[in-house]
Amino acid sequence: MNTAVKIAGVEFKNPVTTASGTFGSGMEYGEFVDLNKLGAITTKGVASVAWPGNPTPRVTEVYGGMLNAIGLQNPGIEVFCERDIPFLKQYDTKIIVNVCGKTVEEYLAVVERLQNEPVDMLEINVSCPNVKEGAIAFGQDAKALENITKQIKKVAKQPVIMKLSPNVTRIADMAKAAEAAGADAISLINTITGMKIDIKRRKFVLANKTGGMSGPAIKPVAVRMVYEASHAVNIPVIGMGGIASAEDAIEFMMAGATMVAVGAANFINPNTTIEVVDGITEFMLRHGIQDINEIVGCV
Amino acid sequence: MNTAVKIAGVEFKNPVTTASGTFGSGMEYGEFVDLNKLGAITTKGVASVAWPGNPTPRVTEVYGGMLNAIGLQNPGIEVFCERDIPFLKQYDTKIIVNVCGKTVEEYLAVVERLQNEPVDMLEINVSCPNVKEGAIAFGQDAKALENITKQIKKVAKQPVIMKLSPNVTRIADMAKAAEAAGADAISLINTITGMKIDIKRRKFVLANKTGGMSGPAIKPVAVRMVYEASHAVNIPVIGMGGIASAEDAIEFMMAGATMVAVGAANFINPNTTIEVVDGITEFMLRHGIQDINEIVGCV
Amino acid sequence: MKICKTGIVESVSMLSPMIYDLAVTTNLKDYAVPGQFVMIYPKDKSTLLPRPISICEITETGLRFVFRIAGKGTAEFSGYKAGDSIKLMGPLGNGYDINLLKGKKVLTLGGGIGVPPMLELTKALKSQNIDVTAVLGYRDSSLFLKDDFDKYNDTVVATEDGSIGTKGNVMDAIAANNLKADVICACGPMPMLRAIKAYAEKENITAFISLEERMACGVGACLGCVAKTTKEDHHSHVNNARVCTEGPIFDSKEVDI
Amino acid sequence: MKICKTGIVESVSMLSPMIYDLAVTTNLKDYAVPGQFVMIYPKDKSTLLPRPISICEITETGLRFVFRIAGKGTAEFSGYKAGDSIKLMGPLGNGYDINLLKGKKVLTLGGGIGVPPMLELTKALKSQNIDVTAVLGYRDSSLFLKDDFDKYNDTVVATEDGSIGTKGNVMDAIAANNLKADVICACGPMPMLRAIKAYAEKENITAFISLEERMACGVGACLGCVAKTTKEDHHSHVNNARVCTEGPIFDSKEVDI
Repeated sequence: MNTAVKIAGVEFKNPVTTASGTFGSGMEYGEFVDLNKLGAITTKGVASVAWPGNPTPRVTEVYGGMLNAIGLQNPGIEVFCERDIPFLKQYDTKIIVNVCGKTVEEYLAVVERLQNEPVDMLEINVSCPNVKEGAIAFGQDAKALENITKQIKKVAKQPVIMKLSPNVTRIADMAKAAEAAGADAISLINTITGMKIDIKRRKFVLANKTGGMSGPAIKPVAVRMVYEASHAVNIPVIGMGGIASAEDAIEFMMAGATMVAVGAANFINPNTTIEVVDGITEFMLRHGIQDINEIVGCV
Repeated sequence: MNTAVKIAGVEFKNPVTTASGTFGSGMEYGEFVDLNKLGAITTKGVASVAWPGNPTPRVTEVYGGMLNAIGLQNPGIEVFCERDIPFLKQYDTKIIVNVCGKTVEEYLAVVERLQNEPVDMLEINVSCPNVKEGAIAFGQDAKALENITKQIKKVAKQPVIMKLSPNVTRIADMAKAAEAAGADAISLINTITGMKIDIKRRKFVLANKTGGMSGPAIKPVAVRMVYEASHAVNIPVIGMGGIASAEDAIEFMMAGATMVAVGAANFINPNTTIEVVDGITEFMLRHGIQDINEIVGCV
Repeated sequence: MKICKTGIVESVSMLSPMIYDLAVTTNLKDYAVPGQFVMIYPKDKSTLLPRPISICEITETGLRFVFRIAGKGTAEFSGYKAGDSIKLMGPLGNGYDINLLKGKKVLTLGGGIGVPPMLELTKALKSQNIDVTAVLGYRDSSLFLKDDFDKYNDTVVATEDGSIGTKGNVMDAIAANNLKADVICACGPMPMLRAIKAYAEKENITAFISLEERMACGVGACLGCVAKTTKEDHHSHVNNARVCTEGPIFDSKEVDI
Repeated sequence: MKICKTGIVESVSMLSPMIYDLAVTTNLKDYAVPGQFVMIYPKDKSTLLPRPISICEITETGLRFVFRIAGKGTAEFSGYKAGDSIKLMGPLGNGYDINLLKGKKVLTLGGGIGVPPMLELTKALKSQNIDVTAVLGYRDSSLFLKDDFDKYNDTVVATEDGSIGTKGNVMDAIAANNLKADVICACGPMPMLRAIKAYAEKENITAFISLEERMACGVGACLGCVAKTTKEDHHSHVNNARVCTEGPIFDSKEVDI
């Protein structure tokens, strides 16, 4: 039975990774799950320098999910290379580094710094709804997306995944723009912009007013977009958005995802990643699936 | 204490109506709630001729909500004028007729037929994700929205509400386009396009593949869009998307909605509309609010 | 008259693997007729839509439902305990018009989880001295509800594995026992209903069949649960009748299945 | 060591309106120290995030939590019955380092729902023969947990309405009773913590304060619950320490509140 999948020449032992920003660099969840069992770990976004992120409150709960407006707090690429990469290299799993920036130059600085680092892939965050500059501006306009993708591809030594925003009219157009510019893969969906108001205090719950919505509540939108995007391009798709079980993961794969990521579900159950890995194997056994690649886009 | 609100010169005894397609023309829910207590009834979409709608399954449940792909089954405007309007006129509530079409001409035919009918407002559905032609195509492009709005305004004898789709990159642009073309109000959000796959059968659950998502799960996205849209225009906003309680309704009003609509919650509790009406009054009493208009956009 | 109201669970028991028997004290019983269904609202906040469950029996104190676990909602119902309160809405749908069956020889056919609604109908027909025979199709020898039917008639049984009664389905049992009817009333899986529709046409008899479709509101507002009809439906005039309102019982000649 | 595991409810009781006492059998107790908290996962599927609840007492069999109903999650917890199983993760956060308090005169200050975590701390300090006085601030004469504190020290009380003890807050009680300390340990609302920070600076003593912030993961991964720090934090190097990991106990000099 084969659970391995391949994206841009990188082979993952299974199709399960973590959604950026929900798993740190794995340190915090290593107490709960065996990191060696994951197909890959996708890190929290890292910028060229340390970012303080947004004021608090940064998180709040909504029906079937949560809103976050962390604002990409991170220690910057130097600390990341010195601390997080060596930590991750202790484990038998692939490393996908999520890269963020406010300008094209900032993205390029991170990508360049990672050229000779032992990481397997880069995921470019052009879809974070919680920072004022950069980020989502690149992910909501096909031309801007194409431009930044091209420039990153010129510098990157590792395969590049463009992480797309669901806050767009036509996700297929964004997927095509990424592909046309040379992206090796796309991942989606990032969070959907939402808002919550405390009606007793007549105030926004989050200091940032809006936040990105994640959790089981957004799954149907994510599955639809993975389906639309994967049918618009020939590059592989990494699917995410509300995955909390192996059944959810399989739904995304049937919609067209070659790989899947567990996000907010880590907060709801710290063992989710491993339960998804094990559950996929069980599903394959129960349904006589020899190779997990069989089900990708089978619907 | 005042609960009345006014939109384009029409006064509603309270700010609660029904979301189109979830309440028929009120007949089916008249057994559960006193229709006289509603601010308005917004009818199921009506076209120039009868539409058969989509094949079944047309509905399915998702986490915290549902997907529907009814496809605007309706008896056409003649039957509607003969049967539904006289039914609605028996009640002391305002009538908002939701209008759908596949082409501009079809919309205009309905609007024209309603010119001398005793209905209070028209809501133009340019955002249904479940029909192949028309509908959402007008609601996902600002130019197309502006064009159809202008043409409808030329023919309409009643104030016109444009119902916007959330499946767009910038809702504020759509709101502005509607306003620029002369719309008297906007309503949002229509459903968010979603998908569900039956992984055992490897098939889409809905015959239409995708469906429109509604229910409490979409509320944060709806509140955010109501906030963004209402801050982009000067015309009133009717807010909807996951409202299941008076607290939800008040959240939408604080975000900027002058009026709110109860949708999928009717299916989850047939008394929801009245519970929202009564709950708003209780909230006003408890918080010493003299006029409900005070809280509109107060956040 | 439709009511949305809390009922109190009297008992829950397993009749067969995955098949549960739920008795509820509720005054919805006062308005119910055989063939109708009730919406039961799950308490689980992730599954918000009510579940349409057919009425198996109208009792002195309330309603009895026998259902198969098909998902999260019905799984939740199977775990209820006596004394739990549950939200119900109903009775819904048209149900059977017993007057149309008076003086006729009636066969009540139930296949699988289509067996339960036939119980109240068989009982009602018998109480009106209508000549009725229940023909029940099961997968195997787990003949849930058969004892209840035996109180009212000489039940005929078919099992897919041939362990009891005729091997095969209800149609095979009708043939094997040379049963004749003026009217058939049936509930079961779609292939069974199609076979009954064909049989009724061939024999030139009337068949009332109970259709199932995914529902949201249950009261005719959402237009989710339509069935193709041969004549124009009276709601939308498009040959799409609402299973929850014009149905679930249809004359087989009038639906395109 | 952090564990994510099911615990069994021993008892639930109301101590005061909206204030509940929940005892749970769990081996998380074996790893807990005063000042830590535990994530409790609601069963309600609409409220998915776990609730951080401070440890009130580490018992022979498990943990005791005293919390205020603040929303759907805590409302659910208040309705649990003995024997219910609940999912817990913890113990979380740094907790108090008792070694730093040895040989010192310590005041443990709790205000409102900040009272509960001071109980285990007061008890632990007493068991180490550390000189400790608990000063508890309440809204009114409903002095929840005071009897428990009285087992370990001569508790000083302040009430906002003046019905018992000093009228005012814990700071007023300190002044009225002329209490002196080498170290203050405090939990309570932000205005109280700010007053304590100012007081500690004026008196040139150390104050360990327990901060609250909205959390998602509870283990330091999501970076939701940060507090502004005066020095660069060791995780992100941006003066934003994680309340769930570097906290919830901070030296008041090191946070900007």
